[in-house]
Parts: sequence; C-alpha cells; structure tokens
Amino acid sequence: MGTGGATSLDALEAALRASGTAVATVALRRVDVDSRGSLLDVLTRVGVRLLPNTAGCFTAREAVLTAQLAREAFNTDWIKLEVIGDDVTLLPDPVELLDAAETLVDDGFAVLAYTNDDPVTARRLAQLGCAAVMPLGSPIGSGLGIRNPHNIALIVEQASVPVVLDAGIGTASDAALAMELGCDAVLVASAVTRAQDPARMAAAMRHAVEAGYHARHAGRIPRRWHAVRSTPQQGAPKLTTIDLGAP
Amino acid sequence: MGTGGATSLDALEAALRASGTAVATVALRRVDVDSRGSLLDVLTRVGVRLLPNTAGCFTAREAVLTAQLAREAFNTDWIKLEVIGDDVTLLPDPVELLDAAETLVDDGFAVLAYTNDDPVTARRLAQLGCAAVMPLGSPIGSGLGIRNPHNIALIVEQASVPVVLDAGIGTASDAALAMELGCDAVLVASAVTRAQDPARMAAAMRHAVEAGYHARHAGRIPRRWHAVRSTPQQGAPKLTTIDLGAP
Amino acid sequence: MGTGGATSLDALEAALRASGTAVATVALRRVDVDSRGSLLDVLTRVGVRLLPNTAGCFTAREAVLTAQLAREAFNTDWIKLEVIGDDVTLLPDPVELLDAAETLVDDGFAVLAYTNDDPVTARRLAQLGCAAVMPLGSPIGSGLGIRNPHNIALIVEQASVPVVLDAGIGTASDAALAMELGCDAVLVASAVTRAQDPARMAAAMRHAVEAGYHARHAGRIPRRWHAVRSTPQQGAPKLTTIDLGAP
Amino acid sequence: MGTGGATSLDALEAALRASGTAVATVALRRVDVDSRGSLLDVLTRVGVRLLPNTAGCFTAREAVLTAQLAREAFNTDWIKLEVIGDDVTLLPDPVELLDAAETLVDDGFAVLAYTNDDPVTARRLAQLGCAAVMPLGSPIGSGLGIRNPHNIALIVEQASVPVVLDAGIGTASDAALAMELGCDAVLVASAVTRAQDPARMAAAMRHAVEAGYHARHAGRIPRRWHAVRSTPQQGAPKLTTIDLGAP
Amino acid sequence: MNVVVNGESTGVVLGATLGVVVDGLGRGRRGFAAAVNEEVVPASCWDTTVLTDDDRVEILTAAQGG
Amino acid sequence: MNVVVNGESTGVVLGATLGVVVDGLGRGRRGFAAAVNEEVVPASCWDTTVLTDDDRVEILTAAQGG
Amino acid sequence: MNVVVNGESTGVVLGATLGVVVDGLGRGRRGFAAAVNEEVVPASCWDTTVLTDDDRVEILTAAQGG
Amino acid sequence: MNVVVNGESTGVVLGATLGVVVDGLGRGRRGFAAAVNEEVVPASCWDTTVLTDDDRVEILTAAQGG
Repeated sequence: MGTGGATSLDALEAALRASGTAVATVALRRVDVDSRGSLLDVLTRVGVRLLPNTAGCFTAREAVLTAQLAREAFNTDWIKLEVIGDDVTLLPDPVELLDAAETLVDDGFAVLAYTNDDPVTARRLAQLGCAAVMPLGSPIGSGLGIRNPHNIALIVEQASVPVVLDAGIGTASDAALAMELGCDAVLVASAVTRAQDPARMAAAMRHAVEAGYHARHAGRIPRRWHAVRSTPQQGAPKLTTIDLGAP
Repeated sequence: MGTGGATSLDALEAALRASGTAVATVALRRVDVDSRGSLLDVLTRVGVRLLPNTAGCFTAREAVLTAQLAREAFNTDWIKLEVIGDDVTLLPDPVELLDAAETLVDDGFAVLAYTNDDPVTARRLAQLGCAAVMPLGSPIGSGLGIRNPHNIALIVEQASVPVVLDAGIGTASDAALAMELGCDAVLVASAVTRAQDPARMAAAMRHAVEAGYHARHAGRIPRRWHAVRSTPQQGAPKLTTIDLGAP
Repeated sequence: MGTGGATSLDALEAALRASGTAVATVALRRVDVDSRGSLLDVLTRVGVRLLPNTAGCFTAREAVLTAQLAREAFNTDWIKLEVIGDDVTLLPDPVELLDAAETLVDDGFAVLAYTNDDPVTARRLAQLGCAAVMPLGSPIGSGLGIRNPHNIALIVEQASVPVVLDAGIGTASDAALAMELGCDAVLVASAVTRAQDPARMAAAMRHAVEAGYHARHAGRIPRRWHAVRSTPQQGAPKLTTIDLGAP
Repeated sequence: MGTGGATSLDALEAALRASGTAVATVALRRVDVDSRGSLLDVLTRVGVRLLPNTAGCFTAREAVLTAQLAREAFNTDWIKLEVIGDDVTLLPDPVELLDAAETLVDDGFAVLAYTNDDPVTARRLAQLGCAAVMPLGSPIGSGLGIRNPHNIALIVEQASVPVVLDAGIGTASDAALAMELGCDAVLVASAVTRAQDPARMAAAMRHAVEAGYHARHAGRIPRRWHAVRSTPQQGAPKLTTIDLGAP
Repeated sequence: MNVVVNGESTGVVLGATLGVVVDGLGRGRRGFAAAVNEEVVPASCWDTTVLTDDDRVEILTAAQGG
Repeated sequence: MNVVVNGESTGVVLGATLGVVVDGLGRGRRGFAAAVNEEVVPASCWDTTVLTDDDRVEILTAAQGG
Repeated sequence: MNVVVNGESTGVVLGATLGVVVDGLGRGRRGFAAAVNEEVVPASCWDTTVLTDDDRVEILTAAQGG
Repeated sequence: MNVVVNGESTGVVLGATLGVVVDGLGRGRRGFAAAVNEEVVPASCWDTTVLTDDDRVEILTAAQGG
C-alpha cells in the first residue's frame, strides 16, 4: 500500500492494518522539525516492509540520488523508481526511467519500476534487471481504473518479472480486474487513503485482490455472444395443454 | 448461488461451501428414477436456504403453476420468478413476467423477479409487491458481465426493495462492480459451476462481494481527468544544481 | 431528425437542411396564441416528412388519443409512439407501450415505437405490427451514446422490421456506431439542436450515418488480440551488419 | 491512407480514390524483378503525396538508413518513422524511436513519428522537432479501435504539432472518435485494404473523418446521468380526466 | 356559458360550436386538432359540434419535439 | 387404464390414486410435487386423488438450476 | 568478381559500377534507392561508384506498406 | 560560516561537521539520510564530514508517499 494522502497517522495505521499489506511505500522529504508522530514508528508497529519511492523526480539523476539517500535512511535496497515527465499528468518519462533503472540495477538496487502501460518499455525494464515492473492503470490519483486492460494483459503475457499494477485504482473492482489480468499484486494509495472511510476501503481492497487472484486461477467461463442455459430443459414438465414452444 | 451447470453433486457441494452463500436456487424437473445422489440432501447438508426457480417457463401461466408446485415440493413461499421470451437470448419477457409476478404476490409468494435491466420494469415489479428485483448484467451464461452499469445504478437509485444482480457475471470483478453499483447481493451460477475450478471461483466470488460491498460504503475517490499527487511535493529535496523544474 | 431543443426556428431550419434528413418529428401542444413563426411552415419549406410523436404521455390511453389528434392535425398515419414511465429517466414503460402499440396498429397507424433496448420487447412490438422499432441508446438527452451495443445488435439480429436508434446519441461516432451495429437509421434531436453549432453537428451526423452504413456493408476486419502487419517483411532490406532480429 | 494489405493494385487504386486521401504511405523493399504493375504509377495517377515509412525496422540505425534511402528513391523529406520493439505486438520502441527521430530531424527530415499512446513520449517527439506525432489506437492490424481515448485526448491537449491517429482503427466509428478526440487526421491501412470491400470502407472512412471533424468543432452536448427532455412539457394537453401524473 | 379551452375557463355564447372556438384563437385551422372531453373531434365536425357548459376543449398544433 | 406420467404412457390399475403412482417411482415422497391435468395437487391429497383414464400426471422434484 | 545484390550472390565484371548493377535489373532507375555496405549511395553517384568483391548491395523501391 | 540546510541559510561554527548539523535538528539520526552538494554522505561519515561555507546540505527522512 502507498502511504500518501492519509489525513493522519492514525487513519493510515488503521488502513494499513485493514489492508493486510506486506509492504508500504514511503517518500523521502526534508525533516520537518515541527511534525508530531513518526511515520517510521507506525510502519514498524504495523510490521510492514518499507518500499521507498523517488516520487517527484523529473530526471534520472535526481531519482538515482534519491534512491541512494533512501538506501541510507531506511537500510533497504528496495526502491520504487518513479521518474515523471510533467506536473499535470504525473506520467512516467520512459527515457529517464530506463536510464535511472539501468544505473540503479548496476548499483545493486532491487528496482520496482513505476512505468506507463507500454509493453515494450515494460519488457526493456525487465531486461535491464528490474525486480518488478509497475505499470499504471491510469494517472496517479485519477481513480480512472485500468484504462487499457489490453496493454496490461500484453505486459503480463511477456513478463519475466512480477507485474504490480500501480496508480489509477479507484475502487475494489479495479483491483480485482488487475489481478484477473494476471498482475502479481496491486499498489493502492489515494484510493484508500483519500476514501471517506480509509480502513474500510483498505479491507475492500484486500478482498478484491484475493477475489481477482482466485478468479484468475479458477479458469473463468468464456464470454459468449448468446445465452447459455444454467438450468437444463431436460426433464422440464409440460404444464400447458397447448404447446407454446419458444418463438 | 445458483446450482445449475455443476458437473457433479460433489463439485456443487464444494462450491457452495466455498461461496459462503446463504441461499441456493433449484429448478423443478421430472423425477429421474435413475439419478444417483440427492440434490436436496446436499443443500440440506450445506445448510443453505432453498430458492426454487421457474426456469424454462415462457408464459405467466406456466410460471405460476411451477411456483405453486415448488411451494408444495420444498415447503417455501420463496420463488425466483423467471419467464423468458425466447430460447436464444433467454431474456425475460416483461409482459408475462409482470403478469406472473402479480398473480404470485397475490397468492402469498415472496417473489424474487428475474428481470432485464430496464429501470421502469424493475420499478413496476417492486410496486407490485415483489420481495426483490433481480436485474441481469447480461444474458444467462454469457459471461459478458454488466453490459449497462448505468441502468443497474438507475434501478438501485429508485429501488424500494432489495436489488440482486442476476445473470451475466463471468468473473470476480463483475461481482464486485455489481455491489459497488449498489446491489444488495449477486446471484451466480454458471460463472462458478462451469469454471475450471468451481470451488476456487466460488471463493473468489465471496471475496468479490465483500470487496464491492465495503467499497460501496467506504466512499470511493472521485474520478478525475488529470492526475492528483499522492506524494506531496512539499519538503521535496533539491538534488540538482540547475533547477530543471517540470516541462 | 427530432425538432426538439432548437433555440429558434431559423437554427432548426439550418440544422434540418444540413442534416439531409427526410423526416422530422413534431410534438402536439396547445396552440400558443402569442407564438411567432410556424414550425409547420419551416418543415414544409425544408420538404421533410412529418413524424408526429406522443412525447409526454404516461399511459396508453393518453398516447392513443394523442396519436389520433396528430392524425387529424397533420393528415398522416405515421406516429412515433412514446409512452414513458417517469419524469426522471424518461424511459419507456413497456407495458403501456405495448398496449398503445396494439391499439394504434389496429386503428391503422404506421407505428414507430420508441422502446428501451430490450430485445424481447422489441420483438413483441414488431410482432404486433409496428412499422419500426426505435430502441434507445441511453436516456433521452443524456448524450451517453449507446450504453449497451450488445442489446442493439441482438435487436437487429432478430428484427423483422426496420430498427431506428433513438435517444442518447451525443456525437457523430455514436451515430456511426449505431449504423455499424445494423440499425437502419438514427434519430437525433438534442445532440444536434442543443450543440453549440447545430447546423455543423447536423452535417456531422449526416456524414456519420453514411460512414456507419458503408462500414457495415464493407465487411470490417476482425478484431485480433495481437498485431497483424500491414507492411510485409518479405523483401525487407538488410541494413545492419549484425543481424539483430526481433527480441 | 496506408497502402499495405491490398490484394491488388487495382483494389488499392479504387480504395485510394474512394478515401479522398491526400497522402499515401509506402514501404521500401528490395526490387522484385518479377512484379507486374508499378505502385508508384498508381500513386502518381491518383495524385496522392508519398509518405515513405520505415516499417520493419527494430533499431534507430536501420530506421535512419531506411529514411535516407527513401529520400533518395522518392525525392521527399517526409518520413513516417516506425521503429518497433518486437514482432508480436509491433509496438513502437520509445527509446529507439526518440533516438532515430532526433537524428532524422537534424538531417532535415519532416518526421511523422509513429508512437505508442504515451503522452510523455509524444511530447518529447514534438520537442525534438517532429512534424507530427502519430499515436496508435491499438496494435497495427488488430482492429481493436482506440483502446485508451483518455491518452489520445491528453496527447492532443498538450500537442504543439499535428496529431494523426495511426494503427488500430477497425471501422468508421473508430475514425470518427479519433477526430472527436481532437486528432488532426487518421491513418488507416488494413481497416480499408483488408475489408471485404476496400473501396466502400474507404468511402466510409472519408465520411467518418468528416463526421468526427465537424462534431469536434460543433460543440457536443454534455453527458448527463439523467434524461433531459427534448420535447417540452409546457403546453402539453390534458387528455385524461383523472390526473395520473408521473410515478 | 363557460367552457375550458386549453386549461383556461372561457366564456362563450350559448350554442357556440367548436369551430367558433377554434376560429376565436385567430390562427386559422390548418395543422390543428381538437378534442372535447377527451374525445377526438375531426375537423370536418367542428362546425356541427355544439359545446355545452363546462366542456373541456383541447386545441392543439405542432410544437418542436424529439 | 393408462395415464401419462411425466410424459410417458403408463398402465395403472383402475382406481389408482396419485399416491400410488408417486410411490411407484420408488423414491419416497419428500421433496416431490405433483400436478394432474395441469393443476397442482397438494401432497396431503395424493392418497385421495383417484386418477382417471388419460390423466396427465407430472411428478417433479429438485434439479440443479440457476 | 562476386557481389551480394539484395541478398543474392551475383557475378559482375571487375570494375562494375553500381549503375551497371541497377540497370541489370531491367526496371529503369526511377523510384529506386541503393546502399552499398549499409551506406546510402545517391543516384547521382551510381555511375561513379565502383564495386569491389563481396560488396553488399541493396537496391530498393516502393512496396505497399502501412 | 553559513551553510544552506534544507533550503534555509543557517549559521554554523567554523569546522562544524554534518553530524553536528543533523543533531541540531533535535530529532535523532534514525531514519535520516543526508547529502552535501548533491552527493550522498553515508551516516557513518557524518561526524567526519566537515562543512565549508555555502555548502548545500539536505537532511531527509520518511514522509507519506504513494
């Protein structure tokens, strides 16, 4: 789960617990001498693993430096790599992203790369040695769900590393769909932290991920243009004297 | 859960248990003297409530008679009323349906009416005294999901009785969406019984319904055209000597 | 084209001409002694055929009476039959609609029935002898386009009379889609008359209907999950000394 | 229009004429000494401008060389730049594409860059000096239409150069939608050349582009959740003795 | 004598026909239809249809509508 | 005497009741319902419902159905 | 001497120019482009470009493509 | 001597180390990272990293982020 957007640390803690998540993202920001409470204490108490991100970076250089600082601060090689192209869409910049990913992989990081939903970029990230690719469903915080399920399915089809759907999730059915498309996990932040009842939405997401995961592996029925009876006509009684039949 | 489509009573029992359902539909068919095992025994053992249906009826008269026979056979006033218009789409016939519903309500039945997704027909059914309306997502067994979420939302918006999404569900995210749209429950048959692993799909559906229910009540974030940061820029470090800014 | 929603008779005339329509709907309302200009004069000048409607009727009885009055006023047997179920959705009431259709067909009218997108109701209307069925794409004036293309396609598949998509069209691609689904015509009112530039939108609709009609009959390519080259690789030059090949 | 996929030069000529296109793409392939008829003669006769492509190139180096050869062969600075990432999806490789675009712009080409639907990549291509960006709707030849209209709209929103929708168009309504989203043109190949009746589909596309273009500029009505009357109730007659009103 | 014309109570002379009332609107007769007490009256009968007290008269014509 | 039981012509003794026919299927009575000539016969009346020649008897029970 | 023309090994006289090879295809020169060893050779240089053994020659023209 | 700590100009004694500046924030050292002039300085080096005039110091820690 992402930790951004929560109105208080208490709300965040409740949501994290309800979500059952094993991992929580954190950003790296200047020390705020006036802040009360400690995010790290909350995360330690809940027992989730930290996944620092490079949110807000526009260049590979900034992102690499941020990742290295995060490694120092949190004592982890994991990094959620975000390098965005602009302030309006917050969409990843594929060139800077690939550049940063290559540097960080070489530097020993386990890179989880936040990327657009382009299958070619995702494959390049995997080939560079990223630990996971994290394609977006739609822009960060937009709540538009998975705009292009076809692309997500193509990414999964050719993935050599885990695929984590990141960004755009608005509600539980979006998360279920991500898992049904074959994603290995889902990262949600705003959808939970900015919901009216974050802990309840977190619980919803937990169920949705379970639901989608099992549905993926249960082998769904095919889609058909026409109906297919679930109740056989065999043995149907004759309850009319005139045989009406079907039109 | 609907019981149609299962390949064996054992598979059905496993799926019913995994689904956590409280209610199971059954059809009324001629006694098959050669059949082994008893569907009723299974349902009794699992502890679900019986909901007989009138599957296969094309006229109000047939449906009414079937409902009355079901009441005799199963000692219940509950009836899932199906009156279909043809053999290809298996779509409900609104005229015969309303006619049968009126007769059965007058005869003391608790009528759960399987209907198309027309808000006006659904409202008429509720006004006639049906205990619940059961709009379809798409044709029976098609697995096409909820073709017209707008109509389902309109039905919920004006509903004076419970709304149960029936027919068309193909996978877990469809069920979650139904609950998010405000349905009170979901009825699935083929999606579970004809999945490659029915018990697992049943578990997926259970989670999906939970997920959608909580998501509905957790107050989801609005959909937005542009992105909304989940990580604030405030306190972002300055890690470049040249200020690049955003494009 | 529908004539409702235009801000002036001049704007309406320009839109009608630009649309190239052969038919225009009119409502029947109390004579307004203060009104300037005559709608009938405009329609006569443009040379379109009148199609009176029964807009605003909630019961079969009102609709039948309105149709009979329209026949007197406009000297035509054509009637666009609308019987709506409520003031909020303006959706057709199938029971009253079928009742009125039967009466009017018996009374010698050529009934063009505005209906929901239910294939069974559409088939019943055709069987009653309606001259055309007019399923909606989405609620009147909503501009939501064709919410359930599957239903429209099912209606077309089994239609014994012309199918005219009515209501819900918002823009040109909606109209093209209607024709591609196999509709014989499209009725648009608000989408044109309430556009910022009605005459231009009318021209857009004319092109869209042509486009969809020809596309329907040109035999479109199938949808495929993966790409299919449009440029053959055969004869491709070798422009690298190292053979890179594809990944 | 793209020229790939046509079964004969005659069929191609008929389709080009019916489409009304001003531009036709051509590939560069080894001279086939056995081929009859000349593609160039056809294109000259129809009077379209040539737009050579770099179809089949996997690297910037190949694409640059192909573009230079095309300039020699066809005496034009225009180039449709395609650099694909693999043989299965035929999706563009953003890194090689940007690399090739930069080289070709520097070399004086008017580069029309075939790209995925990523707004950041599209903006980078424009910033490099491309003459146009050509985002895909869906993979080449898939006929899946515009999978992510949101992305196309974002590309248009921030475009400083013309946007031409390329790839994925399956039928006329797809082309109309592209124009409604704000594209300046549409490039179709397989959708026309592989239709059962290419000339008719070409005519359909011509109308669709006109339709979408005018609809875009006519100012469409907003989408609304509920209905909006097109026929005012004011002046409605009272045709029942009992006032039924609306439910 | 009073009749209700298009929802408004209107005084007319005793023995007034529907034709008189329609003409009184001053808009001619083309494109008009009329009902009295929720029954259609064809234009050919307007001049012979004598109204009685409290009759409900609807006189209708074309209006824009979808 | 012949009656039609679930669509098949079946010989029964003169004066046979519906109860006899149901029991003849050998599956007990629980969960069964019966109609004679398209009219429901409650189980409580089976033993007093005497069949006549050519009666159409439907004996039904639960089957899987959606 | 052998050169590879469009992927096929082809015998040519010593000192043959690119122009000679292009003309040998018998399709004229209009709408053609050529590369030798992955470098573009403008048409204006074809007659002065002397090939050497094992040169890789690509001679290309328009083909249908999307 | 002045250094820029998290964007704000701050007076420190000549020869002050990065460790002194971090401690000066009064929040301990756990979960902190620091950079001087856009280069990462590992915590193990903070006490031996002597700052010079106009050094740009960033001291960072965890914040909520998606």
